[in-house]
Amino acid sequence: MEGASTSTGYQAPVLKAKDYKSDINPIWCPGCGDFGVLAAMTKAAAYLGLAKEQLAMVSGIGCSSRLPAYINSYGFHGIHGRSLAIAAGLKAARPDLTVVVAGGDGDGFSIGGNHFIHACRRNMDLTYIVMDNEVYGMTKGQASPTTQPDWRNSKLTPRGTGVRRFQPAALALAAGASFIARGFTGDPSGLTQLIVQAIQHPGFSFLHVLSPCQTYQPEQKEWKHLVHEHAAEVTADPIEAARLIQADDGMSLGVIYAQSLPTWLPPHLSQASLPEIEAEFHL
Amino acid sequence: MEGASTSTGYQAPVLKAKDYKSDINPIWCPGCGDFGVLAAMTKAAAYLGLAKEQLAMVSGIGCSSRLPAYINSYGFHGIHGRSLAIAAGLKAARPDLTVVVAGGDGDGFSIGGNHFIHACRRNMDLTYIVMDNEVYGMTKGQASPTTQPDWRNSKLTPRGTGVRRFQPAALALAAGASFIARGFTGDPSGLTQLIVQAIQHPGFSFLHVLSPCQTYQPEQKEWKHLVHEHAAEVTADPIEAARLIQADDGMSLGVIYAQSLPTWLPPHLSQASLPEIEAEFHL
Amino acid sequence: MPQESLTGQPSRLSIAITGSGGSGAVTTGSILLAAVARAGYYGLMTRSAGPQIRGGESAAMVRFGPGPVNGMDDRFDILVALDWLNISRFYDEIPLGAESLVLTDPAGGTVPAEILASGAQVVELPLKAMADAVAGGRLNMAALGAAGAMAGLPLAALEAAATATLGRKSASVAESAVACLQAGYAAAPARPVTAITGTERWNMSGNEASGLGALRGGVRFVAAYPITPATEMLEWLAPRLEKVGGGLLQAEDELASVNMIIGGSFGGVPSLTATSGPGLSLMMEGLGLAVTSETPIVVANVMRGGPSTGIPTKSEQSDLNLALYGFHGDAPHLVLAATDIRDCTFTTQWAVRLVEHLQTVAIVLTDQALGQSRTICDPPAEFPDKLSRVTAEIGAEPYRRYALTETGISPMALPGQPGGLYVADGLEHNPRGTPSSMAKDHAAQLEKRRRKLLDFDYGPWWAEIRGAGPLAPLALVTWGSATGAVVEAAERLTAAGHPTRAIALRLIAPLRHADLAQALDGAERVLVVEQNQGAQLFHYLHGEQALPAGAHSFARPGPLPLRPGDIVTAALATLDRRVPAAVPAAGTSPATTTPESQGHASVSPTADTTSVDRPAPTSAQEH
Amino acid sequence: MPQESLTGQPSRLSIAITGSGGSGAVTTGSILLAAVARAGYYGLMTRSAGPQIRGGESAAMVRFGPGPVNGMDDRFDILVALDWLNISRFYDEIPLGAESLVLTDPAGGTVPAEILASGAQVVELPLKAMADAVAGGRLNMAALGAAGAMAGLPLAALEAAATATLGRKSASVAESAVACLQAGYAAAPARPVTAITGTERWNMSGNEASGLGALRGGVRFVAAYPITPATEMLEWLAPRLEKVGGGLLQAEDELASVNMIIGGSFGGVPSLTATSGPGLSLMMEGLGLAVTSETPIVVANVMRGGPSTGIPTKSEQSDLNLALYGFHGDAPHLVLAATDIRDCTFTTQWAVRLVEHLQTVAIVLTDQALGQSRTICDPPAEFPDKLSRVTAEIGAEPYRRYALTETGISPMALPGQPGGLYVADGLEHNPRGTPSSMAKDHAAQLEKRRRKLLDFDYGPWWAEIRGAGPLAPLALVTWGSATGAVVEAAERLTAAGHPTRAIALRLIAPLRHADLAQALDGAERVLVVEQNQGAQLFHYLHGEQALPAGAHSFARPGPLPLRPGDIVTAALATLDRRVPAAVPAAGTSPATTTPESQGHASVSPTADTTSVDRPAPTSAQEH
Ligand SMILES: Cc1ncc(C[n+]2csc(CCOP(=O)(O)OP(=O)(O)O)c2C)c(N)n1
Ligand SMILES: Cc1ncc(C[n+]2csc(CCOP(=O)(O)OP(=O)(O)O)c2C)c(N)n1
Ligand code: SF4
Ligand code: SF4
Ligand SMILES: [Mg+2]
Ligand SMILES: [Mg+2]
Repeated sequence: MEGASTSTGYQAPVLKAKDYKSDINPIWCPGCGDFGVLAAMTKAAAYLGLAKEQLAMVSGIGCSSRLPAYINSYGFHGIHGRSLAIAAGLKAARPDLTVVVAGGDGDGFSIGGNHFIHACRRNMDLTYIVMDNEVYGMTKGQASPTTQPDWRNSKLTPRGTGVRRFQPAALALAAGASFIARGFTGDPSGLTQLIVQAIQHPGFSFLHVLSPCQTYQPEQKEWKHLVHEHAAEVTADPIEAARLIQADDGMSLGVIYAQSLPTWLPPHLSQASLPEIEAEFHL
Repeated sequence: MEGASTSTGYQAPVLKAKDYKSDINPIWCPGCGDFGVLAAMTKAAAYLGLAKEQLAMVSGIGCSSRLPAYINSYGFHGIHGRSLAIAAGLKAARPDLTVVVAGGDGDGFSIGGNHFIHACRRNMDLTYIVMDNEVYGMTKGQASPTTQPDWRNSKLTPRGTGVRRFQPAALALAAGASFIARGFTGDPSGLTQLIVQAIQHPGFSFLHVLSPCQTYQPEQKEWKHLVHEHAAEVTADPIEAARLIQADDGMSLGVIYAQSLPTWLPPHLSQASLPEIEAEFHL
Repeated sequence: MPQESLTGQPSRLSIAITGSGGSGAVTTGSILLAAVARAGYYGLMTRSAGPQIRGGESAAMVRFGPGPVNGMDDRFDILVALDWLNISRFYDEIPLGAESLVLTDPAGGTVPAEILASGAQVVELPLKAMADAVAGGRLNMAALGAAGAMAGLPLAALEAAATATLGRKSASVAESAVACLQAGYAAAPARPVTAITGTERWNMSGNEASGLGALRGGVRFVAAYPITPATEMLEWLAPRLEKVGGGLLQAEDELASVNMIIGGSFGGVPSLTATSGPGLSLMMEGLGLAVTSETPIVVANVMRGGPSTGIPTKSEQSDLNLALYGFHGDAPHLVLAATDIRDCTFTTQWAVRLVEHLQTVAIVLTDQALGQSRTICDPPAEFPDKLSRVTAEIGAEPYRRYALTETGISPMALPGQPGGLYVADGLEHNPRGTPSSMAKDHAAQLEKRRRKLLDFDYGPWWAEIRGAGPLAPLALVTWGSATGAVVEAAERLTAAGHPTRAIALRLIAPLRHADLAQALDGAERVLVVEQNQGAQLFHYLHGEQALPAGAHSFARPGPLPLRPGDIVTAALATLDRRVPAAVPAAGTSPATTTPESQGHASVSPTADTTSVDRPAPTSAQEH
Repeated sequence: MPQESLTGQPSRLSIAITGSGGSGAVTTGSILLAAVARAGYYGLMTRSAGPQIRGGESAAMVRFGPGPVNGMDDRFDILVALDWLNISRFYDEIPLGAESLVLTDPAGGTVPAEILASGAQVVELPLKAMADAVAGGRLNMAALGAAGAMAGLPLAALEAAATATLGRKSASVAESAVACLQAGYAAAPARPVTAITGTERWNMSGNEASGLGALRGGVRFVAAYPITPATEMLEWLAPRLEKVGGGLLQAEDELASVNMIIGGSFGGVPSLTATSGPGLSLMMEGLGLAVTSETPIVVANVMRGGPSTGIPTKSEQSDLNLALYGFHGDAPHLVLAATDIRDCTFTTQWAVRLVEHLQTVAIVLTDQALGQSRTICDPPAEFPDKLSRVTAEIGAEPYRRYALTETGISPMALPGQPGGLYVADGLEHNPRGTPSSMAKDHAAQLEKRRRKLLDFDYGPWWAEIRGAGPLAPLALVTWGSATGAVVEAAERLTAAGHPTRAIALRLIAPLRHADLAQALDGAERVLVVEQNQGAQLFHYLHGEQALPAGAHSFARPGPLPLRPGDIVTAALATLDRRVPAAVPAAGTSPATTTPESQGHASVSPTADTTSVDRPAPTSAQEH
């Protein structure tokens, strides 16, 4: 799959997609959507010509959060729900790095929900890829915040959750994200392009990826028939974006919203010496 | 102030507003907006004729979160950011109680942000009153998620946060709240009415209260000149509500959105005996 | 097959079944366990799995015998290798000896050198051919039939177990399985079948047993967030809580779940959550609130390998420190540990009753080795006392939620009760509940919260004491899933002429000083046994000054289980050693300076240490 | 006023200033502290405040003398009562004796009975009238003038201090203040002024001192969430980090802040966060990730009253258990404690250097009594060693992030470094960093993470040792803010004919066994002193088997400070007592069964206990 990077029509990169693939075997189930994100990420890195040592992949815990180990770059496989916090600290300390954050719907919208909305608001220059399979894969199939309310396949919620799902794009917009897009692992070249755009966007880019779980959500094999192009142009108007997202079925693919907003970084103002600072204590 | 409950024109309650006021002296600074919420809450309770022992006030930590101690009912003054979780558990266990949750912008939107969005989504029958003073009062004046990005009065963020503020109503809507309103402590009878409506609404009611901090945000004395009636009718359409909220200046008072949506409660299905359940283990 | 070739205790047999993804090792083990139950035996099945979500290699280990089985043996009598793929991930978990038998199909490849190195005898059978001869036949069922014969199980028990388990899928699957079973059974070198008349027994996992204990204790509200290996407890509870008029709320995270159950309990409904290490870490602030506001709650913590995400699918006893000490401020509370799978029911039930009565927090420790293992056991014991919440009677006096009573237990009003209005608080408070920052209120409430736990009479349940009676000169002290191996070690030591008693603490905090001192009375040597690196119980007991000078520690981290033979070796080393001087040796903490990394038996208080049966790893293999 | 009427050590004087909201007690105290500095003295100012955000009652306590002052005295020589409102909230914090002087204006009401009960002499002055006579005059400045005279301070020092402090507001405010000062000074019974030539000294709070230590250690990234009493450290750091090319990120919560600094440190920038108990509880999962992924970070934990929200504005040393043990899994790390305000700089700097070198977590404990107090002290010491991060040199061999080295320290590659690519992980891993669930990888990495901390040579900084030298038969062991009072108690005991040494641990974990054994060598009695209920250090040291049998504990919770006299009393009781038998008494934990709630001096290991100077509260007053 990596070899296909040239066939996507991008300019020939110095490094090939396969150079961004590590030698560690994914633990994913055969057919897991996350393989598609891995492939698209390596192609996007190749397209962008990222130096491997300037790329840092940060994640939480979950099947999807295993991604960094499979990419030939620096990485941090953190704890459940905290990937965005690790990434924010890394970017604040090392603005020179390209920091890409990856994880699942449970990691990002359930336990990590607070960091998600605050990352949107803070608008640091991070790319956040959520592989949404509407389930907790790694803990063997419980409902996540994006699971259908009437999904009865988990013993933990035997009659379904009875709770409406989050619309991640709506939440991201309301929280202040400056780039919102949706991709699908069944559309590899579209996904690659979206990752490229998300990384290129200055500020917080939220890329919602529909990534089917073969094992606990086998019905998601139908997604390939349900997805469709996002009908509207990319908008920079939050009012218009809110309308589009609220009206959307959650299966439209493409960039929905992109706006240029101030990004946050610590100032690294000056280089005073410590004795200068210590002088304030002198009597 | 409590004696004024009859002058608001409501029907005469069995208990008067002052009966809902405890004998504990608030620690609040003179002139703190939170006094207004205390008064309005007691009036609303009186208007609704709530039995004191059927009312439970739950809060986190902050100046505003001190509210439960000043109300003559059951209450839980919990820990910072977790009031909605305590309240959800209480309501799940005791659906017969009227559970009102109170706290500040830091408690609710910063450390408590995840519980806020999930409470909106879960839509349990809770009333959530956030006393927003755009600052951490109790810890002596740091920026909260609703503080203006250029507010320089905290040593922690000496050049301002540089981060856009949350629009709490937008977040609540995107997260799935079924009732969204905004009140102002400078408008006591309006605030009382909003609390009444919020409690009456079946499902999660989010009441965003502009509650000035005399000490760390003295400029908020100007709010009385800036607030205005919410121009539109209450809408039940999330698309319309999203448009209204995105276009709003955040100072409009009234009910913005109210919709009837399924509320979550554990089922309390049946009354099987334990031996029936234990039978499954028999060989 | 001659019976004499089976080693260890002839009355018990250990069988391991390994295979790569899809080979059906765990199903085979489950059917084997059901079969030994039908044959009248007691049994235990533990599991080991790789990190893959689906299709990874896995192993099922079954041990059975005529009496209760609460731990694995030193070695396996029979290894059933469904294939040899990924065996390198498992062979350290499946110790074999020269007396062991290895059942394999030569068509599946040659026996790996690591296995042959044990000296085990290889039994070759054409399992694949047998399965292929049956329509829809599978190799694992032929292997099970052969293993059953080699283990001396009646064919009928195997057939019935397979039919009951697989018949749920379809009748034809069950029929093919039975045909394969029969073929394997007929072809294998058989051990004579022993007839046993079993008494009433149950088949349950530790997580199920804990769930039942919660229900028996009266828990009717659970809020939780999934985490391995605690999830099955929650999955068992969710539908059953509904059946008894309660409910489960799936929370957004552990910060929510612990605070949700605080809310539920404040409302008067006994409440519990279940989690594992990372979740427990996140709950500590909430648990402090429950302690301070005196809101009763139970946390069932099913331990896994730590620290951090560690080894989430495997077992370790390394969350004891966190459970004992992981609070900011002085926060007395209860820590309990179940001593075996069956005891998960009793200990959890007891914990619920205790917190309800004492208005505090209990952390109940089990682990993956208990939670995800299944036992064939006697029906679990019931906690006999009627301990319950002391509720307020409202009289003429104004109600004081945190009144300073004789017992330290302040009667609790429940929302809905007129006259009992109060605000629960995590701020320090006076007896009425009003926040106070005065030293005298702080002292009085701190003392009350400590005293109510110390003064309570916990009865005889604080520990399980087994073995050679009070005069045994050697005492083994342990807790949790290590108990089975420790009890077995004590039996072997006693049989070998070293009378040994085994003490497994069920109530770890508050420590029952007098009870423990009595249980240790006359013991000349004490060895504290546990499955972690830091010798956490050993240090805790020393911190409480509850161990005699010269007590020893045998602590080894997971995920490999502690085996009775390891403990016997460590205990014999302890007996060999002279009682050391009473002053710490220069510069070293006894329990932290042993050169071995896989285990250490350290002498206290000198730095004199003994290496256990494994060599120190000099480098670690990558994969 | 006759000098002889001043008690205690004549070379040091203690002054308390109390008042209700708006009376300016804390400003008065700050100016007094600045004045003693100008007069050449060393000094210390602690503060106490009620729960109100603004306008609550408050007290400032100042002690000064010709040498360093690190703790408060048993009693105050002078109480300056700006008014008597809410004095009931304070009088237990302001012990007075018959030799004490109480300065008050009779126009402000009569002296309360609690104050008179001490037998203190009352000095009445028309302070209000003096202030009213000056345009814009304020009572607190007249009182300060009078108190300055009574304390023997030069008027010029008071004037200069007031002008420097208040002149920032406006020149006229300063002028009125000086006029009031002069009036008060002239009217009061004066103590002779002693001339002192001060050396170079600094004026700093503990929180500022910790902040400076962070900067000196090299910290350039801080992420944090505000919490009392740690906020001022962050507020001091925020603008100053920017000045030295770093930055501070205000996080949404503590879960974020700890993980943010893990990210920053992974990026190669030394990183720190500051918090207090509730925040530390929330950080524990993240700290476990830092330990396991070997990412260096420092947490400055400024303790307050616990458990739960407890008493957030006041001091206590009760987070030690959490700092030592609050991790799931086995997670070796560093715990340090600053011994006084000035030492906050050194200890924090040392902690940063240690974690950078050892790739681990350090929790640095201070408390409200250090953090929010100000000192006039010598310039803080610098940590002299050049410890820094061991970074990877990439060669021909593939880089292995978690290589098993001799020291246990694996050279760390930094993002941006070609050839050093790796993925940091909280899952157990092999040397390369690939997740592994195998026992041998787990054992090897656990051992490496333990060994690197145990084998390191920490040098002479592990403790401060003071007092009567190695042959003193009595040793007091303590930590943190209790150190000042303990050192003073040792001096008094030695002066009274009981040679006593004081040992204050700066590095609490890993415990330096050999160093401590040497420091305790020859001590016949050991008393462990700390400000918490649970005797946390005492139990830890016993758990580490680092205390001789018969060590004693003096542990009392906050918020009242431990005073030298309390410690002397407890130590004398210890000396009186015979060494007890070596077996725990039946049924009781020595440190947890004392009848006193305000304090207990317990004998180990019998349950023989001594009551300290305060009676047990039988009921608590409501307010
Ligand atoms: C604090 C904590 N709580 C719970 C867990 C257990 N856990 C691991 S992964 C996971 C959910 C993963 O779901 P998602 O993020 O959607 O990833 P997926 O596996 O579906 O890709 C959970 C609950 C944990 N590791 N840590
Ligand atoms: C875990 C934790 N972190 C931090 C704090 C400190 N703290 C107490 S109140 C507060 C902020 C309060 O702000 P807000 O909720 O807006 O309430 P306000 O005081 O403004 O009414 C903070 C940060 C705490 N108590 N617990
Ligand atoms: S369980 Fe689902 S999400 Fe996880 S690896 Fe398998 S298919 Fe992928
Ligand atoms: S600090 Fe502000 S929010 Fe707090 S009590 Fe004072 S005025 Fe109210
Ligand atoms: Mg998922
Ligand atoms: Mg606020």
